[in-house]
Amino acid sequence: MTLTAQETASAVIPDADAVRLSVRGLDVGFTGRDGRTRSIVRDVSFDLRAGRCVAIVGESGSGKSVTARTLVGLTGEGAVVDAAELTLGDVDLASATRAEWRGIRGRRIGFIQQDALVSLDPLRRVGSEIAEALRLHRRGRRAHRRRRVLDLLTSVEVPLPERRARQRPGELSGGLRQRALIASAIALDPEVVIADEPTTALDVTVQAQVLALLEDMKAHGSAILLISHDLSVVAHLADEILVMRAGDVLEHGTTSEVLRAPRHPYTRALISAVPGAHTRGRRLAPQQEPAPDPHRVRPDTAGDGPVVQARGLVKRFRGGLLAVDDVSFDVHRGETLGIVGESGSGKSTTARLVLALEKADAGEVRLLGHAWSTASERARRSLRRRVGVVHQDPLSSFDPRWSTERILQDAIGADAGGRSARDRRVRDLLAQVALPESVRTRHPLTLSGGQRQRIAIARALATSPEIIVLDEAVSALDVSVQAQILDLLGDLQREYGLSYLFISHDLGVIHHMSDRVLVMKDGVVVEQGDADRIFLHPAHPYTRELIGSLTTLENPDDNGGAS
Amino acid sequence: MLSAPVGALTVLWGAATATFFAQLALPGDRATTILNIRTGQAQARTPEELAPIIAQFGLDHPILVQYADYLGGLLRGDLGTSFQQFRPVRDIIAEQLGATLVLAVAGIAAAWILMVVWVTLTAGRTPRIRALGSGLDTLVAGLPHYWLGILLLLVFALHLGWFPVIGGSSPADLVLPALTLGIPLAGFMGQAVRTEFEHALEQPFVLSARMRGGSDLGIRLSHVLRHAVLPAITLTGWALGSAASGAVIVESVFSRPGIGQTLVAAVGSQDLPVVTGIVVLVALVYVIANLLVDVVYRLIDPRITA
Amino acid sequence: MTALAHPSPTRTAGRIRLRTGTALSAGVLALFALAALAPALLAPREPTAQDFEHALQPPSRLFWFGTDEVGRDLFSRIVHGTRESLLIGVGAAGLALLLALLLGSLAALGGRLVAGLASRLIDVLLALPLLLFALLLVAILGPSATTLVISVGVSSAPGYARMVRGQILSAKNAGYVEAARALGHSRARIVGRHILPNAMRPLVALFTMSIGQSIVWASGMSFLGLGVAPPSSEWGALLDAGRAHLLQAGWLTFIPGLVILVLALAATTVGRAIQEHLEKGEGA
Amino acid sequence: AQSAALAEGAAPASGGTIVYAHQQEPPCIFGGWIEQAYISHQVLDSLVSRTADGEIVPWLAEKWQVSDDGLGYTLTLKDGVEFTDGTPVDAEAIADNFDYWAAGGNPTAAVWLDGFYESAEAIDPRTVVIRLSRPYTRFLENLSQAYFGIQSPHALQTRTEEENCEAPTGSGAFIVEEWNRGQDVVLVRNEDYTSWPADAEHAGPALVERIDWRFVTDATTRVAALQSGEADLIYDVPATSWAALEQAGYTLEKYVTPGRPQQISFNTVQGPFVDENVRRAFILALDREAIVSTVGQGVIPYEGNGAVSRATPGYSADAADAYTQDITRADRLLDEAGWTGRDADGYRTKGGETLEVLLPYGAGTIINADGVAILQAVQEQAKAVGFKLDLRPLSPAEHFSGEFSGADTHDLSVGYWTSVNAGILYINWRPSTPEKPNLSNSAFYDDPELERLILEANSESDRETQDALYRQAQEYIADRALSFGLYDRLSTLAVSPRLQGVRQEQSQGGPSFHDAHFID
Ligand SMILES: Nc1ncnc2c1ncn2[C@@H]1O[C@H](COP(=O)(O)OP(=O)(O)OP(=O)(O)O)[C@@H](O)[C@H]1O
Ligand SMILES: Nc1ncnc2c1ncn2[C@@H]1O[C@H](COP(=O)(O)OP(=O)(O)OP(=O)(O)O)[C@@H](O)[C@H]1O
Ligand SMILES: [Mg+2]
Ligand SMILES: [Mg+2]
Repeated sequence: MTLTAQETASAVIPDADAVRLSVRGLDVGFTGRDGRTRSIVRDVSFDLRAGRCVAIVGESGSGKSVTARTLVGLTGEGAVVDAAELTLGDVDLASATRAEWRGIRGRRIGFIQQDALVSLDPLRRVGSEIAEALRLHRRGRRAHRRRRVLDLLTSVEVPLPERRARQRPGELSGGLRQRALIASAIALDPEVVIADEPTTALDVTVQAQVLALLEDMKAHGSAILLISHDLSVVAHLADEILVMRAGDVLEHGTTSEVLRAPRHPYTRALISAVPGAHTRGRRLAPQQEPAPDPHRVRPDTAGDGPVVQARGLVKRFRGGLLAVDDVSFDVHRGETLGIVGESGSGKSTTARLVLALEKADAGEVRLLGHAWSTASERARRSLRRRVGVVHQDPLSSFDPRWSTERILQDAIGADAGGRSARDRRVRDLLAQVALPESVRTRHPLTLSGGQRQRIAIARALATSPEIIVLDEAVSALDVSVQAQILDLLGDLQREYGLSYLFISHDLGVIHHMSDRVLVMKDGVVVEQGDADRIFLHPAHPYTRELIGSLTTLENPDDNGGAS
Repeated sequence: MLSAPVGALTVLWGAATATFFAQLALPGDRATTILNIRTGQAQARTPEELAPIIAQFGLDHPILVQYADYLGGLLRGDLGTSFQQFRPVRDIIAEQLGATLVLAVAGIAAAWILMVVWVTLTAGRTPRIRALGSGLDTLVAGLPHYWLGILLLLVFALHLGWFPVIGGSSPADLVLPALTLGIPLAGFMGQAVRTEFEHALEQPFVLSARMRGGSDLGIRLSHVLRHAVLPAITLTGWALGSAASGAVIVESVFSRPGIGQTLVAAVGSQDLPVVTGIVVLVALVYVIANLLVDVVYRLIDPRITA
Repeated sequence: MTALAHPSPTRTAGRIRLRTGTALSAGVLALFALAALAPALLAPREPTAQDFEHALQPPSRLFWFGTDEVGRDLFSRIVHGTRESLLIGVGAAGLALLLALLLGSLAALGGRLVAGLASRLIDVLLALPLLLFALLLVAILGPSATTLVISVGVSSAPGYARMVRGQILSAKNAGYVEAARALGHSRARIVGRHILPNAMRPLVALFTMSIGQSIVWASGMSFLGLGVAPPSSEWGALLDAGRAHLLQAGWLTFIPGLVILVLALAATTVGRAIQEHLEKGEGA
Repeated sequence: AQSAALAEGAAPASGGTIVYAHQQEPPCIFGGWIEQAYISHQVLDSLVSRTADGEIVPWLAEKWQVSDDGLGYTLTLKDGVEFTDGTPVDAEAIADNFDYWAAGGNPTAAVWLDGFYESAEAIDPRTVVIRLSRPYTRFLENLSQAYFGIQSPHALQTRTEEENCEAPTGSGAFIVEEWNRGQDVVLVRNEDYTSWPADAEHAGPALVERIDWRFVTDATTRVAALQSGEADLIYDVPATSWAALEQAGYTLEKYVTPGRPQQISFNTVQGPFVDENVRRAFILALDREAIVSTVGQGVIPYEGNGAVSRATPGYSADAADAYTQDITRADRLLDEAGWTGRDADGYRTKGGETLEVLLPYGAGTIINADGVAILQAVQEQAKAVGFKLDLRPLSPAEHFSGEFSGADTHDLSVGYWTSVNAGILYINWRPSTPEKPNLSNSAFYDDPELERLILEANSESDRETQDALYRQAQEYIADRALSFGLYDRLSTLAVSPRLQGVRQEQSQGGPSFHDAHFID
């Protein structure tokens, strides 16, 4: 982090380790429509100290964000908050008035929200979003504010800050947006910074940069509360870790204690569920036996040859953007081909070309030995059921009018026999992706991102395909569920010889799943080969950079240099 | 879709042509109507009586020739001469369209003010207030213009004497007509904007603005409103484009001049050049209004392109 | 322990209120339906029966809504006018939507030429003043309920058509359409099961809203002397007929206006409820 | 002659602007429609003026002489009168105007001249001779209508049609200053006015400086404008507001227009009304007086006479009283005519055909809201004896197209025609012949006997005999049940007490502002 002289001066920590924010016995509940209060978070206690970082980890829905929002008085409508102590320096937050809260938010506590990509007003310029905190707290005149905005953007390492400040969030990449959001949260040098999932949905390279940024802030005396469901992310930054599940703090200790010697079985499961090089060929979840799929027969492996054969694929979009440039690969029966690459590198486009949902400008795809990309849609239709797909954005891939059940039934189609057979099949599919029966009648819109993704997987499995194209199929899942799904996919592959085209930006997942890996950058395949070869001995400089920025759990001691 | 000048021209040509030929379907003979209007009688006429009128306006030419003449005139910017007023149609429209546009703009402004205040105050509040807010939207959207206008007139002009009953062209005279036009429009816009407003209120960037220390009202006005107004802009374009039809009753109640009245009279008297001319100009207003809407759209939401 | 009291407005009250609002609206609609089907059940008198002795009576216990200049009972007239008014409202709204569907679907789903022509046609129709259409139609067909239905319906169609086109276009590009294609479903099945039903969804609320609007429009036509022929007691015509007596017998104008408002409000409320239900529940 | 009418006593205050709220806006100021007559009366002088008691007095014509055969009218013009464009109002100008009207310059004037007028000739600058082809005793009365307003021939010839339409040049008390279409016509005083009519109350130019002749279509708005003081007087006072305004101190003026009243005529050549008894039965079914007095609230006069109104010289009360409600007789007549069956709704039938008759009417053009109420009451009463009367409102386009005026398009037609005397009978009842069609004969009743009566009356120089002949014609029409009256057409004004001296001009009832002035 490049700092101006003035900031460097203020960054000399006056009293390191001083408690900035203190939480004791925090309980949060929500009063529902029925008037009953549901407890969400119970008995959370921690201290945020200057120059220190406390991390909260835990699965989705465990109450991490609720806890964080409570610290700025924005728990939500109908919230009931109870705490033995809730103080920010000398201020008792429990009795703060609306106006006092407004004075605290942004100025004393900076908050980086979970949904980073949509947390900046898409219609306003990035510069004015960042300046808003200054304006609200009456810091300086317009010209001064503008200068300050540029300083801030520079400090969060946004290149070309002048230009970025004039752009709107939509014109910025995810990583830049995340950094702009951080800039707006720290505009007033808050003594406490809360970062809720600051790296989810970011490429590994960008993720590493954001973590470095937080590290720098910590080094300059901010007290940081970091929230993540990803242990490998917090491993580098946190001094203390709270592990939460379903609103309870299961474990609370220093980072090395928690990671090295987890006391609670849940923590242990969490650690072991993180996929990576060391998990290859292993089941991630400790539990159950592989579930055989009774609706499937093992395809005869006779007539072996690549199930997918892509040759010289080129796709150019309007405006001349070359999204896919001369991509060729084969996927063999029973094999997983992983595709990695930063956002926009052409992974999804490649997948869509393979699926013939997009017409290639050049090149050809053959599928299961048949002409595919050159055939008519009518001819393709009969083959389509043998190819499954999990779309990157599952929500929009569901008809919003349809319930989960109807979506699955529609996919199962007529070939599953009568009504009761279809019902049974739906239930089995839901069980396979570890979804409760109750989601059957729900609409995807009302489900969580992870649940939606699992329904998308269930739908892809519904036609008993031989090939499945999975585009970021597990990105919205927290590690424990992700582990189950990855295990399921592995089981099916071993049992029935399925082939996967597996797209992910998560190198750990790719390494865990893939037999072979394709590395893409700007539409071009920069490297292609055996997974271990690529990960252990990357040949191309880009691949090396990619793998270099990978944060793993294996070296938890190597956390930021502040302390 | 109308951004291309070709599209705009097609629309103008289409409107002119449709209007020209649709009028052929009007009952009776045009010359007879012209003569009857001049006498205030309604009866059939003898050929001798009609001859001068037919000769005067060339009504005996084949219809396609008349159409070609009309289009030719249109290309030269000549909208023809009124059969009844003997004046160039351009003058007639220039006079009346201005009055209608002033009223429409004032009405739209009133609608915006009312709508913004009402939606900002009531959207996304407690269920009771929300129900009140959207209930009132629906209610006023269904107010017949005549009904509302006469009510305002009786209360505010006759009984309270705050405004004139029969106004001229001063700004105060515009208040009641503008409200009559604006209140139902505000209800319409409110219905559409409210949904968007409540949707936008739930977006993460709103929470993020709160986390910077923004006040509720400040956030509603500076962040949320902008996300919610697009449908109202569309409606504004529509209201501007349909001012000729929409304002006619208001103009009648408050005895203001206007293009709607002129159109009604011209259709009644089969004054073909006036009718067609009005339609062409109204279509032009519509086209321009749409272009403006597109521009404003892009100003408000720069993500929208072409 | 300190307690942080967050403002927690209970939703319960509002929910119930909202439901009572919907129920009330549904009740009102049912009453209107009854009036349309069996007016004699509700109306105490014949709608055209004159009673010169009781001309221009204000609302009273005997004449709930008062009487007009020839002593006809306004309440009975309103009840008997329900059928025609609803016919105009529902008919015009239905016609508008039907035309809009046709034009909109052609413009969104048709081939290059058809779609282009349909889109242009929509634009031209939109640019034509509604009033002109109404005036011409009445001049050609003569004033009647049918004329009103056609003129109001056709003139509001292009606006809706544009909406339908937009809806279909966005549904066409939706992810679920692609997902259905990936499942190997046929084009007809995709259009029928996904594109059209999804594009139609917002039209329910639109339909109910335009019922009220159509009646209001029809009353405007009566104002211009283009309404239905007497002695019909279509509400718009009643509203207009009352005008002559506004200063001395205001009820003749204000009560029909209120009735129109109540119908518009009830229809819209019920329409919204249906819409919400569709949005949540299984699509019909 | 005019000096006699000069106001004695203090001269009334001079100046100010009268705001007059009128109902309808005409396309041009001068023309053949009554709305045009109202306003052109302020701007154009006529040759003669008609007083309240029906006397014809000098205006632009100082005196006149009728030849013994009744065919030559020698008019002597006032000296030194000029049009506002400076050209003299001389005999040549008058002759030019006659030719202009007859050629269609004013179609209504042309109808009045039709069949009588032969030529106009200037003898010397102040003397013009009008020659008729047959005697027309009340010829000069007709000339008092504003359709016969005298315009500057110079202006007619040299200015564009548009200019003559917007601001005709006459010699009248006011000049058109400005026409804000859709809103008002501003009239400004003619400071050099010298040609006031003999019945004017004062000599000299008009007393007020300006008239703001506003067009306020909505009756409620008009009344509200008067009550709020924004208008000084309003035209066409709704019957329901009459009593309230009178009580509040406004002066209410009512002029019953002579000529054809608001009447219904039967189609005597097609449909059920070919049968005279069916026509009679229809009239007998109605209690017209009760209907009109209920709807008209005592303001609108009932008129039983279908030919001319009570304000017309030579009016026949007998013709008016020819029919009073007699349902028994109506039923009997219908039974006799063979309409004995009844259909499901109770309407009479004959040979399976329902007794259904169509009455189209110009909604908002000739039939106002009160008129529609009256027609609906007629409909209801006709139903009682078994007539299914269909009312068909006509949009202005339909109405003026004349499409519903043919014999095969309707059974009944309703309408009025203002006039100053019973000469209207000739226009309405002259038989239609192939050579000389009369499309104004709405009963299609071509009867040479009736024509003879009317023509004889028109030419009769003795008033008594003439009136008797006119009465005979009316009774002839009533006897044959060709047409029956409903109510008299009114021109009404409500005037603020501040404003005095507004007269209703006595040929058509419009306001005359020459003598109008404000009092403090
Ligand atoms: N405003 C609210 N009203 C009612 N319940 C809420 C509200 N906000 C959150 N919850 C519930 O509180 C629980 C915890 O939610 P929270 O957002 O804190 O989870 P999380 O640990 O941040 O999960 P994730 O990793 O998915 O972000 C969830 O069950 C959620 O449904
Ligand atoms: N329909 C389209 N029209 C125009 N450009 C497109 C379209 N689809 C994708 N692109 C562009 O093509 C490039 C590759 O997109 P693609 O979706 O394949 O990337 P990706 O590798 O899947 O990225 P991510 O990890 O963000 O999903 C991007 O720059 C994208 O903006
Ligand atoms: Mg969270
Ligand atoms: Mg992608």
